[in-house]
Amino acid sequence: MNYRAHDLKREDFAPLEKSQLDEVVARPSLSYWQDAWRRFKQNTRAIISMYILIALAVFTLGGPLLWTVDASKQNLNQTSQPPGLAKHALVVSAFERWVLPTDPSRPEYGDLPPEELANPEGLRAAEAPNTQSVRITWRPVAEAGGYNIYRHTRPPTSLQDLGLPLGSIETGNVHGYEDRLNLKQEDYFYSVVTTDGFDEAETYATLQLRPQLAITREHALEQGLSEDPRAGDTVTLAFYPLGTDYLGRDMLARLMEGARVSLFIGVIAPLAFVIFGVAYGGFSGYIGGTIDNILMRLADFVVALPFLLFMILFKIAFGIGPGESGVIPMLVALVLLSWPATARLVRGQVLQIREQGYIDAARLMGASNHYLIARHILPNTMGVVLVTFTFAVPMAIFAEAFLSFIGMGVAPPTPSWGSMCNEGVKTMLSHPHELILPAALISITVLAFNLFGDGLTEALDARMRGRE
Amino acid sequence: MFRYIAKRLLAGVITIWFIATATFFAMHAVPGDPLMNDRAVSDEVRRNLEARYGLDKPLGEQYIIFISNMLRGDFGISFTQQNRRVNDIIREHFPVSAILGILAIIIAALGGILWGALTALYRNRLPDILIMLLVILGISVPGFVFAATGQLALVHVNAIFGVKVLPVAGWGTFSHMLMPALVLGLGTMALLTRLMRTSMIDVMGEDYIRTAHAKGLSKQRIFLRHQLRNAILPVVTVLGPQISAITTGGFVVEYVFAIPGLGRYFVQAVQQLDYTVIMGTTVFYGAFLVLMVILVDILYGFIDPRVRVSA
Amino acid sequence: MMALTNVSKFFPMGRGKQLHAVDDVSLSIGKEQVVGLVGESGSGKSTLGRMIVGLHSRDQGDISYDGELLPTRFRAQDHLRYARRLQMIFQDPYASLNPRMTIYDILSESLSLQGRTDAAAVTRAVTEWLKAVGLHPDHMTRYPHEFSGGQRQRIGIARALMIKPDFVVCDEPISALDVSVQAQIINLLSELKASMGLTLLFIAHDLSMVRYISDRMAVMYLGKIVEEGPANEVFFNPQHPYTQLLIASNPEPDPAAERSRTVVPIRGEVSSPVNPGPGCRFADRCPNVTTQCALPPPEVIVSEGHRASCHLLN
Amino acid sequence: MSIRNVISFLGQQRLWAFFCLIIPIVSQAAVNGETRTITISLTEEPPQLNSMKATDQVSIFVLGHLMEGLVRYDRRGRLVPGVAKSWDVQDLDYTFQLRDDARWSDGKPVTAHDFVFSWRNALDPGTASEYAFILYAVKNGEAINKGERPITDLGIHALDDHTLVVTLERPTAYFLKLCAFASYLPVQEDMVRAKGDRYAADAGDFLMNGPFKLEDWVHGASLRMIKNEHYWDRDNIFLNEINADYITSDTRARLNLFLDDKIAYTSLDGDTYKDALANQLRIRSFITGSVFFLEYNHRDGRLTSNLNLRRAIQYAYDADEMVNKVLATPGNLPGISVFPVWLDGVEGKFRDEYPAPKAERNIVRAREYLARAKEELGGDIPPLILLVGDSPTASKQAEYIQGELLNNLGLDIRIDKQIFKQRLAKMTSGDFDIVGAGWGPDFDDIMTFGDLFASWNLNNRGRYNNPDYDQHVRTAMNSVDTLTRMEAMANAQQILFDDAVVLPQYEQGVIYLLHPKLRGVVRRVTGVDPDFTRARILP
Repeated sequence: MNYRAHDLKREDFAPLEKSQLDEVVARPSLSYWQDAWRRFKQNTRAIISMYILIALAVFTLGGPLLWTVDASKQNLNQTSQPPGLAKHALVVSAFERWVLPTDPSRPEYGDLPPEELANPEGLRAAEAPNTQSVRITWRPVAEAGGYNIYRHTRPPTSLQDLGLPLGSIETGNVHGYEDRLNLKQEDYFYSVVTTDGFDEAETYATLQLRPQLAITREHALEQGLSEDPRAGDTVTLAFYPLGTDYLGRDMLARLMEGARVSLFIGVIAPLAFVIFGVAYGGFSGYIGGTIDNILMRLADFVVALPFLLFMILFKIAFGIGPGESGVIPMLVALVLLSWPATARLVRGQVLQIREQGYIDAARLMGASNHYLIARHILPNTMGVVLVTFTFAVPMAIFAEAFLSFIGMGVAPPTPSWGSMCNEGVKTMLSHPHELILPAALISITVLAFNLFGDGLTEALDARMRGRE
Repeated sequence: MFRYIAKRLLAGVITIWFIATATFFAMHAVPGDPLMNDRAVSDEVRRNLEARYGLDKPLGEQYIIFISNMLRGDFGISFTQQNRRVNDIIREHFPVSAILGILAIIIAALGGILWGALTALYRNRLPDILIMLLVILGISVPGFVFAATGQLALVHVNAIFGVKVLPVAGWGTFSHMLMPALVLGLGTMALLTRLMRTSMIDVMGEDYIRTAHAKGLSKQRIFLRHQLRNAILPVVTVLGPQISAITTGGFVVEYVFAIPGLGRYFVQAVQQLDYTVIMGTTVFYGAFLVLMVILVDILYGFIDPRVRVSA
Repeated sequence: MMALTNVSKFFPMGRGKQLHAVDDVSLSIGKEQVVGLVGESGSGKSTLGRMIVGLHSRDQGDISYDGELLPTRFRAQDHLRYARRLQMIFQDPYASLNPRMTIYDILSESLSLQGRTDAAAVTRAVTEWLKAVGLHPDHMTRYPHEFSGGQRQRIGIARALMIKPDFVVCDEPISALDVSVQAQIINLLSELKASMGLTLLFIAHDLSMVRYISDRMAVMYLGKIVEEGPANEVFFNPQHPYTQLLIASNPEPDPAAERSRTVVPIRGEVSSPVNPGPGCRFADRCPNVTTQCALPPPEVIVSEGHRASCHLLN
Repeated sequence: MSIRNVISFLGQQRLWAFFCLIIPIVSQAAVNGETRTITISLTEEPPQLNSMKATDQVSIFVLGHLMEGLVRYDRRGRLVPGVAKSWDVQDLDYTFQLRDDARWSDGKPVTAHDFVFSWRNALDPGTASEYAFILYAVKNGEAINKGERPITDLGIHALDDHTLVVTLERPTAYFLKLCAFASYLPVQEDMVRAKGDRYAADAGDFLMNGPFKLEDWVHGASLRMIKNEHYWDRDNIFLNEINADYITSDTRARLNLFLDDKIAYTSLDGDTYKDALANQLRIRSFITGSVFFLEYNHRDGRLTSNLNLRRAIQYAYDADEMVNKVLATPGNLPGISVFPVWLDGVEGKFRDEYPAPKAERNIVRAREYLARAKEELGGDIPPLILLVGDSPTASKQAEYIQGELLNNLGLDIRIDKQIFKQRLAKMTSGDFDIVGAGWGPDFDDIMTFGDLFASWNLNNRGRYNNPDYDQHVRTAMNSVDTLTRMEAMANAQQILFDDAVVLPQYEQGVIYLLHPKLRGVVRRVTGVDPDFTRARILP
């Protein structure tokens, strides 16, 4: 690579002809949104969260078309069922109260002190036990004044551990008891303790039973489980993939309906207050001067209101009429209290954009205020507004859940994820699915919106940086 | 600076007036009658009750009386506890909420800054991933679920150890406060961790950090004097609103842990339509929050020298 | 053609204070003339420029164009009416193009606002103008962020000139650009000026560039024009102490000359334009200050068409 | 809140003490046999410890431990002498002899004047006591409370410090039982005058004459009651101290406290009893005495004023299913009558002597009634409004009823869930079709339920008006003969069923946990419940 100086001539330094080839467009031109979308697509978490959100929308809107079970239909035969497959049940005839066996030859009350009373003997089931009714009987105890009946889910270990006090019989000559309390197909240990009418003897007799899952003819017919159910038949009970709640309502259907309420509030409320905030902040920022000052002071006032206290207060003040779900009052309260943040943000944006050269340029061309706002100012605030919106959604969902949790939310029978959590948290140990399912849905939704918002911020923000 | 504070305080006073007015009218718009009770009373008794609470006067007059009493720092007598003044109720219950809130904020701020700094230092390595997983939980799980599970956890822990590690509910000693404060601060801690992480990463990319490395400053010194100090700024800005969220958002925790705080009292008062307590509590909380925001702004001025110049 | 008489612009600063951005300025610009307006940042030259095209209202004085008095405060329809006479090229090529619009949108906006909606004609005009400012017609579908600063300024020029105005205010059109690009833009402007018969008010703080393009030159200091005259005369024979210092601090292109040059720095900082006194505004920084300077400085005609305001010249 | 207040509470020692107690102190165990101390929890802060004004369960519970009236109940539920050691009855005049050794907690004797002052004051309309009506049994009580007569006209006089004469308005068979009620407690005049509005607002602001005295009251947090050394029967009081250290209405929190050996007693609900079982705890059950029912709006023009519609609902509803499947906690009894099972009759229990008529669920019959109702009302029945309170249980029941009536009768029910005061306002103004209501007994006599649907009773919020029913109530009210009274009430019970005035849902039962070492805790349907006054701790 040896160049010799004398080889170079003056002509060598003449500029080349301008080549048209230089100006060939190397890559397709991308609009602001296209470019943001390109960046967004590179963010795996954001994309996953977007798919989750789409899935949620499908679950909420499309789900009820596929799963047509009525969310408010109660089935007291199957309350608080955990998720699982359909169960089979025995058909039994309609319930009739059992006339308790009584031994008229014995006196109603005896004279023995409780510590001398004997144990009931011959404790047995009077009929095959099923979940409609369990009937137990025993031989009456001499000189007894009554019996206390207990039920446990495991063998009792002592007099202190007999289980649920089902009831008392206050005469000594009645020697049977009928239990219908929330029976499930599981092992029960019935204990009977003799009393003198007030105090208990110091021993007890125990009987182990497992009631057969059963449904009455009437219910089977009513639920359409069988054309002509007869006592002794076996039918397949209604299927609840995600289990049921405390009134035997289908969890899946309720979660879908709850999603409609939670997401409605979660999406519509932010939409409403973001739109209002954009209009308010945009107007205020564009007008400027004293009006801007007054409007922003008003926004400051609203910001200073303690949010949750006022949510509760508004919620009560608006009131919920009979049969109303209370979604609208909550929505209104949310909008009333939440708009200032967006308004302030948009105002700041507008103030900034208002000073940009392209606004002046358009004005010089004779653009009117309307034109400037619609064509230049609002489109340039959209990115920020969109990000605000995605972060406002989880906030609104939380607010709804929180209010429903303290019992100030939607009115029954309308379900929302928050109110379902409120009901579920009480039975969190015995029926965890009633809490876990709605809580998980809240968490997933909130998380998805958060990650989506993060992705959006980065995508839009990176774009802004590229400009400088 | 003094001028600035005075101006902010004046704006604060107007804001409090606005809160008081909004509360007054929102509350009187509530359907229902605070004087009703399970057992019906005679008309004469009812008239006397109305007179005692000034409900027999026109609304405008009630408002003027309320505002003038408020200026004298008097919120009247509770409707449900007829021999207690609202001032006494606030005085007795607010410190509880405040201590709980302060403790929660301290836990949240310390935890958030520490975790956030850690995640930034170990960016994309195991500690970062683990902490961020917890943060995601903290952000997306509703507080009431934390409260319920937190208490349950204590019962089990106490049962396993056979000794009372921490009390499961109640109020009175520091050990009573730890669990509720932790539960209360968890959401905020997650938020602050995330913020701190972003802020730390931003700062680490700044030229002055590179300069400091080039100057040969020790890592610890750079971390403490340059990174941490500058990264904390955005965290401090959100602290103000977070204090408000925590002190007013504590009532679920107060309810679950049987803590005699003002938040729980407020919810009860709303259910009982206890006008005077609702008014007093809202105005008091409003004033407290306004003051907090002003304080944080001033604090911010001390931390960030740039703000001081422009103010 | 453009005549400014005793024009002032005050910005309220609260508590009765006023910022005298432009204070009692008179200036006239002849047809197809290029007048350069120089001064430090904050001297009010941009404000003056914006007042002329109607982006700022004026508080005192008159501005007339072709003998027609311009409105004190421009409304949208005034802009519409004067758009074909008064246009402006903006300083920041980054902020002056809407990032959400394509080049076509940006350029056609001027025409559509002026009522030209025939799509084919508009496209033709845009194509022509892109070529005229040295860009490729394919560029019209692109977005501003895909262009360099110089290219953007060309687009800005095209936008301003597309509707064939008579008078254009160039508000520091090159100060945000690289030095290598500056010359291209200046040349472009000169060419267009010549071909379209434009009248220009060229605002800049780069003295040599202004001398190069301008017929006349005006020097502003804190809202006042302190010296005004033919460009070369002001540059080579400055009368006002401020102009002298300004020119003395202008770097020499020749490195040797630059090294040997002794620069007397201007002392102190620009004093506040808020509620200034009646005296000479440059008094507190002037190396030749006298007690007289507390009085309003007289306007002295130095030579034909060259005037300066200073007690020393009296 | 003034600046001074802010400073003063910042200065409160308690506040700083919280910060100092970093080391967990050993807190009270639930029961302590050595110090004879028990710790319990309250569901809420007692709203009112002024006995003349107290209306709620918690206040009456606390007052029951702190105060004693003329008479009290023993553990078998019998009336025994309290401050009065004996009494004579002559027509409408009751003459009480007060014991000499009854003392206030400051050592001063409890005198007849303390009762005169208390009863007069409670009836004074200026006091605005909500429970004043319970003193209407005393002559001129009602007129005084309505402001028609001066309080000195009240039929109560102190003959001397220890002799009290009470004249009744009309024969009242259960007057002595009333004397055990909180509103009949004595108060010390000087103390009321001295404290004014703040009377009974804090531990030091009132005097007590019962087995315990209030030593310390931290509002919202705790109450400490210690044995009253001036109580006349102090030798039979075992406990030295009852600490109500926790105030929470959250059943789960209380269960957790119980499991943690922090409290000696707690009630359970359907959601928590399983945890108690899992922890091998002895669960007890108890009938609270309250009856819950759906009350119809009988006002003219209301759909529910139609008898056939009410009957249709009566036959479509199954109280058994409600108790077993919806409430699903042991202890509750299916509601059959407004008169609960525990009420005394002539010799045994009222319900044994006069069994309540019962409508077994019969959908066919229910639909027949509905068809008739539709005919009478002219076509389809528009949605009915079911007004309920905002408790979780209330919502659950309302949802159940809504589902049942829709399913069985095709009736559309709109649930109107309202907070307590709003529900009361709507009940009073008649803005409902059906309301979920309940009634707890004030005193241990059938009349506490009997006059509930009398046309003059302000608590008859459905405005049921039936002269026959009113006549039976009057008969029972004005008679002292038990048989006459019970017959009248049995007739009333039949009318309530025939007219389907209300739809009984359940008689409330509670299940609860009690510390195994604690004995002698009395549960009772009226008055102090649970009663720890004579509780003992096993070694």
